[in-house]
Amino acid sequence: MQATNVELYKKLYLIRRAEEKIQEHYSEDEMKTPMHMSMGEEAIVAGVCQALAPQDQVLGTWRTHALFLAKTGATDVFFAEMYGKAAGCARGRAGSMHLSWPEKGLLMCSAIVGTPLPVATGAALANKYRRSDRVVAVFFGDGAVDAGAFWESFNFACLKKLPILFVCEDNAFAVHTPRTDRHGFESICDVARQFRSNVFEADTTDAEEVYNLTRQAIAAMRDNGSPCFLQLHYYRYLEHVGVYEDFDAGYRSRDDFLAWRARDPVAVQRKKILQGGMVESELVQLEREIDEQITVSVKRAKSAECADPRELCDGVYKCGL
Amino acid sequence: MQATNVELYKKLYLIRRAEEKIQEHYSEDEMKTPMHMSMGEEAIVAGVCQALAPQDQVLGTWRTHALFLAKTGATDVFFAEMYGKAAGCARGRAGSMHLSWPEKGLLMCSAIVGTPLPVATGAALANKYRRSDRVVAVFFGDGAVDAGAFWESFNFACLKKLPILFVCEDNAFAVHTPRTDRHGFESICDVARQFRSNVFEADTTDAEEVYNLTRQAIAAMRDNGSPCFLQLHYYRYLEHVGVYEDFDAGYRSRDDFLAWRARDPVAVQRKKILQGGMVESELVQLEREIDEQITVSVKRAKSAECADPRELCDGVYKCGL
Amino acid sequence: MRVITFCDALNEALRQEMERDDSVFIYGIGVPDHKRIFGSTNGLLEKFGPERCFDTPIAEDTMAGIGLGAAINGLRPIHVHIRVDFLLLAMNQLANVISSYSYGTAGKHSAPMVFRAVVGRGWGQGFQHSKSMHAAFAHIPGLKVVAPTTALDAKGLLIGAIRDDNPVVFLEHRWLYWQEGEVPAEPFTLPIGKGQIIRQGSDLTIVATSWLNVEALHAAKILARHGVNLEIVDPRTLSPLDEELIISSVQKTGRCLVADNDWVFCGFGAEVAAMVSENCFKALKGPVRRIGFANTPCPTARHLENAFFPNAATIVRKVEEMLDLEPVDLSAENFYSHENRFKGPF
Amino acid sequence: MRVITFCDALNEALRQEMERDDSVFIYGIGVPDHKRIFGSTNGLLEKFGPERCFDTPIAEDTMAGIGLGAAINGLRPIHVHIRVDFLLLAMNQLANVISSYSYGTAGKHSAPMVFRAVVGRGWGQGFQHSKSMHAAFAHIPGLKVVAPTTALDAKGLLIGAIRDDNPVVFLEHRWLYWQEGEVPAEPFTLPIGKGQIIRQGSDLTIVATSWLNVEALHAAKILARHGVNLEIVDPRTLSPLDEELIISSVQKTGRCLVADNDWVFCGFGAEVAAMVSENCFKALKGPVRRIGFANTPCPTARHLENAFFPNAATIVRKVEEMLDLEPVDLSAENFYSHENRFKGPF
Ligand SMILES: Cc1ncc(C[n+]2csc(CCOP(=O)(O)OP(=O)(O)O)c2C)c(N)n1
Ligand SMILES: Cc1ncc(C[n+]2csc(CCOP(=O)(O)OP(=O)(O)O)c2C)c(N)n1
Ligand SMILES: [Mg+2]
Ligand SMILES: [Mg+2]
Repeated sequence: MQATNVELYKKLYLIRRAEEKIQEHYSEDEMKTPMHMSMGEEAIVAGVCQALAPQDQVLGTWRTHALFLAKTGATDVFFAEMYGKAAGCARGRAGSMHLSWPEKGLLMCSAIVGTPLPVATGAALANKYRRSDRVVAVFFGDGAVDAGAFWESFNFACLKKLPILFVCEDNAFAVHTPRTDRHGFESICDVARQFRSNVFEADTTDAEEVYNLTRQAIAAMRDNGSPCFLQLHYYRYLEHVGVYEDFDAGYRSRDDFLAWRARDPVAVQRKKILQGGMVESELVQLEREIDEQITVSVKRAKSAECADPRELCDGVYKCGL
Repeated sequence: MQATNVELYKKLYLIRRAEEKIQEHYSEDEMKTPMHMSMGEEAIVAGVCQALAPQDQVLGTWRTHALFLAKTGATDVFFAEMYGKAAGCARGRAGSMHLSWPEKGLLMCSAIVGTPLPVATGAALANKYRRSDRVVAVFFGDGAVDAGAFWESFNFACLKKLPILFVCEDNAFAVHTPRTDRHGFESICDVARQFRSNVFEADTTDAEEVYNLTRQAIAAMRDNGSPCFLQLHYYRYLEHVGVYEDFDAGYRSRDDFLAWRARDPVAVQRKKILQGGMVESELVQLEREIDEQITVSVKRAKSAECADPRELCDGVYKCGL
Repeated sequence: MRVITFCDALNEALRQEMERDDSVFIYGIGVPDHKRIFGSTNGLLEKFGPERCFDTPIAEDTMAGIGLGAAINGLRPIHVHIRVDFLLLAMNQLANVISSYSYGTAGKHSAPMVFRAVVGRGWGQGFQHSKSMHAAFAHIPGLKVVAPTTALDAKGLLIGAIRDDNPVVFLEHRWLYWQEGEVPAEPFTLPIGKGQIIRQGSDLTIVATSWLNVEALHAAKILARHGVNLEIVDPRTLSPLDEELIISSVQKTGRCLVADNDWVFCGFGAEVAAMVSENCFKALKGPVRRIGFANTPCPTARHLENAFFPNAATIVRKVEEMLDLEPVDLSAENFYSHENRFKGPF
Repeated sequence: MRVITFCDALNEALRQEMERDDSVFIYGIGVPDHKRIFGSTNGLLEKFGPERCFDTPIAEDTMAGIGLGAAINGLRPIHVHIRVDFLLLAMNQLANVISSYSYGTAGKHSAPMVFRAVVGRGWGQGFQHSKSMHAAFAHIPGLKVVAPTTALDAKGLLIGAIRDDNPVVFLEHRWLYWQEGEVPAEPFTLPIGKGQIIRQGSDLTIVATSWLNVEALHAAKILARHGVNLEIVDPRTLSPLDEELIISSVQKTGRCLVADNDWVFCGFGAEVAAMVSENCFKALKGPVRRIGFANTPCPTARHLENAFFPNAATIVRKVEEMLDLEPVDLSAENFYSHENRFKGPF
């Protein structure tokens, strides 16, 4: 497990540091794209993605950073897109909210609540149609559970026994509105259990736990053919959109944050791999390499070319008309 | 109970005979409106409506006949609308699918699957807002349970504790598609029970049972403030749309029909009130009066005036522009 | 050449494309049931099985998104809606997701999908089953919108739409299902984005959509007897629009009437009228006129429905007005009634 | 008179109407949170409590239908969408149910409702948060569509929309929130369906929507220095449209440019261009032209965004082309940038 734990840590550290870089540079006003930061949810994304095979496919929301980096690791492409440059995954068209890289298995991130769920369900349908054993994992917030698209998608996946993980990244808020002001039920897991599905819940910041749970979920799915629903709780560290804290806004308390922060996913995993036998100096070396990678990517992105404005209308349709 | 049972029977008989009249006259090609017949579901609609107070409000789907007649009893207006005449509830604009009569408590019938549910939920919200003790009952098929609008509406009603009955008229088919080809769960009641609601299920053609269940539901709702979900099973006697049988189509069997027909809601109730002490001749007299009412209404409708075609665009907006 | 109906042409297109390419599948409410979308999906379930021809829950927004996901993973979904009104439930996926999928990958990927949707007057269907709304789809960059009139076009354009790498909304007027025409038995495509002159004439250009081409042809026949020679352009594809064809026709005739099978205000007819007025400014001898549905939700009662929908008579009267002619006597004319084909709900 | 912002004018309209009429309530995602829809719902929760000012689950289609049910039962709901893109999820309720409610009761009942929706360029929002789509709403009989430009209009038209007995889609451009203007403190209404000439001129009529009125005024200022005198008509209500006002302006100037804050193809601009071309056929000295968004989903990167959205410079260049003028030097001009007001996401 130590090898896997190191891999998990690399993902966690990469995501965290990349976002810290965004925080560092955002006020320079060169990344002109709204940032929905992943800080706090790294264990979920890293854990699930680690449990997936490279050919497995993921889809997500506007909160894209962790997912993009966990699935692709490609910091150059990531920062180029943040800076709106031609080297970005969408040549600057997508920005932070719409990252995708289908070849690498990140099929789509969509910033309309609920919309990734049907698309993911369709991707799973195609995999089944093609007798592929690829798994699809779709990430969505507790807010998507409000939306009809969640119910319609989950119902269809259960009906057709599609190979898909519904991963609810539950931070108990949709923007500033608590789950309790939006849901007419106690537990989404209890509801999901009434569907023909495999249901899992975890309240952990330990990526290894998420990883194990996901493997268990995939095994159950391979076993009975039914899709999985995972409710994974976490705490969003920063404001809904933007790079700052917002505990003074009044809708949630800094104390809650501090309690979660005490079991920060990156710190938890760091401690674990040290306990697992990695020596500190080796770990620091690994971290420095990631730091360096990020620093170089930011630098490259800053000095990269923008797409030619004459490209503006290219790719609206494939093959011209 | 005999008095109530007689009232129930009057409703059942009126609905059944009115639809038989439609069957009789439809081929004359004067009622140029698609008919989604209620035959088979009379016990549900009569039972629920009988349990409601006159000021309570109902909404329904394209399968409007039973609901309109149970709530209003107004056969003149009913047939005038079927015949597209100015004396109809919507001056001929609505036809069979969109009957409504807000003053009588039939707020709307809407022929887009799922759409009556939010509207009903909003009506209940307004009743609560106004501290009215009016109850709303919304009727919908098992097909609406497929739709996001069901989940969103039910969730909201449970969240806000709205005074509303969700009445699922479950005939196990959406057009020709069985429920089992559409639902990824065994029992909608089991799912609904996970919401903050009162859940009831019945598989009966006995209007009295439906009536009692509805009273029980309303009492529970008044008690704990939570909305109710009722799954009421029935068998649709005729084709999805149109006035004929369709057992030769192959998607369901005549045997099933015959089993249900053996406990036909009208016959069941007729027997019951005879057992309850009404003498046959009195009952026949009552039936003849209803027959006469319907015959007169059809006659009136046939000879009634059409709306002036110059009215075509009136009422699109209130108060003109 | 062999003569078949519009409906059979659709059916043949589907069958041949599903034979040719196993990534093509078809789904939607009622697609495999015994009514088979008015017969247009006949035989598909039997031939291709329930994985490639299936029914769905009533959940249009999600089912559209499912098509996108399948398309991203290499399939070519055909999503069928027995009324376009139901496709409006998928407006979110269409406008917010599907239409921008290709653009959001900088054109590296695309979403080949077809949304078949039936439009048109049924039989007392009323305001919830009588919309067209093609302008709303055509307004959105990234979607294509096709509306064939003839059996030939139905087959060639449907195959074209299936092979197109972009999302295509494909609108089929219910009354056209019985139109007959010569159609090659082998598979062929017609280019999306190309219109057609379906009647040559010199006095006035009618740009008509969908069923209204049939009415326009009828109107042209009547007026021809009175010495008026109409040209009729069927754009066939509403987006991208074959502007050149329309412009060159109006350059020739100097007059233009747009007969659109939809509401007039902010409709597709407005686009054509604006485009023609802009590009044929000098050639126009009089203003471009528009006809379409009355400015109201569609009523149910037949006599009101008749006042709601335009037909050949509406076109004749409008043309007379535009050409400053005396109204011809239409009392002996037999205008089309679908009741010649069917009674009862559609 | 007192000068306040467009945002404060909206807020005042809401507060005064909710005070005046306890059937008015306001709801939608974020309505009562601390950001208060960019401040426009400030103070409402405190003053009117959580029953009249509340947040909702993320379920736009259902929440719109809930508004209809409440309206049927005598309330006057105001449903708020922080982006119009989210209102597209409610297209089904709008097009299939809400718009035909009154008609379906033969006009005996009606559904007084307001859908506030914010449009307009944010700050790298990209293709899922940058639509306008007012033509799609305006196309549907039974809906009214309003898009104020000034603070005065924001207040008068919002109160007018709330008191109107019909469903009204009320579009607010994000950049207008900071526009300041004289606004009476007491409640007042402006008539829905009436446009306004916001600048008198003689050489050319610009019909502009929403934010593009601000750009048009800027363009007019620039061109005035070069002897060109633009008239600017703000329709304010897109449906029903004040056709007479536009027509009489173009009758006077003989030229018309439509600057619409949306895509051009099948947009509201097409309606205006078609209507003007039809009604001012003789008066027009040249074809009506249209400008709007580029024909593509909206990109995120700033330099592409700049190419996507029209502004005063686009208008100046188009007017020059229409009047056959030499391009004026714009290098010293300072074009509006919202970054003068805010940095970071909107
Ligand atoms: C259909 C729709 N409505 C509203 C919004 C605005 N919005 C953006 S994110 C968000 C909250 C979503 O909460 P959740 O799904 O829990 O995700 P989180 O942001 O907490 O990760 C909302 C309402 C949207 N993007 N799409
Ligand atoms: C959104 C939508 N999609 C499709 C249809 C076509 N349609 C009409 S009735 C119906 C079946 C509904 O089944 P159910 O809700 O069980 O009602 P039932 O007819 O059995 O009473 C369908 C699919 C529709 N009216 N609306
Ligand atoms: Mg959340
Ligand atoms: Mg049913």
